[in-house]
Amino acid sequence: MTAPELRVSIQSDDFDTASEIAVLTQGRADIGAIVTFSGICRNEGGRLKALELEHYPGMAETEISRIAHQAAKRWPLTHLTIIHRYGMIRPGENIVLVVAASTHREAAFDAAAFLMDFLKTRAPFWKREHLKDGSEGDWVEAHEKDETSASRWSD
Amino acid sequence: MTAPELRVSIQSDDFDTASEIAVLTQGRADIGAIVTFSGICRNEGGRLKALELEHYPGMAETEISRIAHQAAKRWPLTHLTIIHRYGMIRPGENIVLVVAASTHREAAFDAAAFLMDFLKTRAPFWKREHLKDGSEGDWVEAHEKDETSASRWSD
Amino acid sequence: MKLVYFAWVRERIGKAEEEIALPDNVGTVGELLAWLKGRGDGYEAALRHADAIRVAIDHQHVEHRASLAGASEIALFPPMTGG
Amino acid sequence: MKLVYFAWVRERIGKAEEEIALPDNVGTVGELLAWLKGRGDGYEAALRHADAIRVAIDHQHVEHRASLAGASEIALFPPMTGG
Repeated sequence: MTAPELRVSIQSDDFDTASEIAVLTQGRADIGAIVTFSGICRNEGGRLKALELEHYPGMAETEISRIAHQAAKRWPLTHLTIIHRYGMIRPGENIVLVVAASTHREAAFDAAAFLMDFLKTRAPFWKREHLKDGSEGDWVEAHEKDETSASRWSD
Repeated sequence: MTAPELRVSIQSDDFDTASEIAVLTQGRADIGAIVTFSGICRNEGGRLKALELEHYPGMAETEISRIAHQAAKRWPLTHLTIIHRYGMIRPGENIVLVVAASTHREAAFDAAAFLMDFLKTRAPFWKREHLKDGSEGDWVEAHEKDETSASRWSD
Repeated sequence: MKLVYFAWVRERIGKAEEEIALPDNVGTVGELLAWLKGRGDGYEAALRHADAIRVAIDHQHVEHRASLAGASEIALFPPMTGG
Repeated sequence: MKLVYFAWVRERIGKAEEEIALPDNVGTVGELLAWLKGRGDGYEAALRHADAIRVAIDHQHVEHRASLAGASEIALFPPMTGG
């Protein structure tokens, strides 16, 4: 199986999901299935002004690339894109994007879900809330169930 | 749980995945996760000129809406879009799009995968190949494994 | 009663739809398939492996044991290959 | 050896990074956490529940039983909440 094209970007700027998909399909006719996951900042019932994402520069790239390579080894993918933002992110804005392309839909679905489970539990990012009333909110707590989701992929 | 916004379209025209996603996120800040599935016509190693999709008008809409409502009952979704094309579709063009939006990623992933499994096995569409050499190819055969995929959702 | 055919079922039978009057002893989908099969070579070719044929009554998938009572449009087609 | 801190570990310790010289009897990640905890109130607050602290050596996640031998950058942080 040929190695998929891989694109990993850790950036503060917003990105355009549409053009990330377009880039992938342009001039190719061997891709049968594309699954995308977009993680978007919620307003949490209106009380949130922004999420601040702190990250560990250097390790974030390394760790996400490592996860991407694991997915590429496990499923027959033609392309994999992972973009993760850091810095201040307002409600409605993108936080993370995963695009998995394959000839078959199961591989694209599984790879995208796998990547998200591992981004949640292994990528060195931490979210803190900034509230509408101007106060600095708490650090978001990790969820036990994210660990459980990630553990389902071990075989 | 509130019923999700639902959009089902059976059409011969191509569609724009990007604007389908954009429509959904515009002016909303309660969506945390969007999963999209795009099914794209492959060229099958270069031998395919086009896929012709025959469908059963009337039943296609009814059956896809039924599947969409099942997904909406089963997972907490804020939005669901299903577009399925019919007619002549060339390699690289879209065949089908599913967009599932939710506050949580598991619901969005599962709903999108569920919808695709049931579109494959329950939506009244039939693919026939048209070959590059000008000849009319065969009707595409149904895969046993699509039935198996669909059966994993029965509980 | 209206019968509609799709994909290779339509091609083998040689028409997309027809109106038929059912004999009294045809009460289920399975009986309909068996009866249709005897109507000529095209029907015979289309319905040779009747088990594989999918049927919808008024736009709803049904099993072969389903009753035809009250049906106004019955569709016969191969396993679906959309998505 | 360089130590780097993130999120509330960074805030409680009151700095983002520091250079330290390890005592000879600190050979594993677990021993490092225990030793750091005794260095003052900020460290004590950050490392009170040491089991919950995640550690990376030179950009790789490691367990608390891992050896520090050869490490040049050690990172301490809470469970991750990206994605």
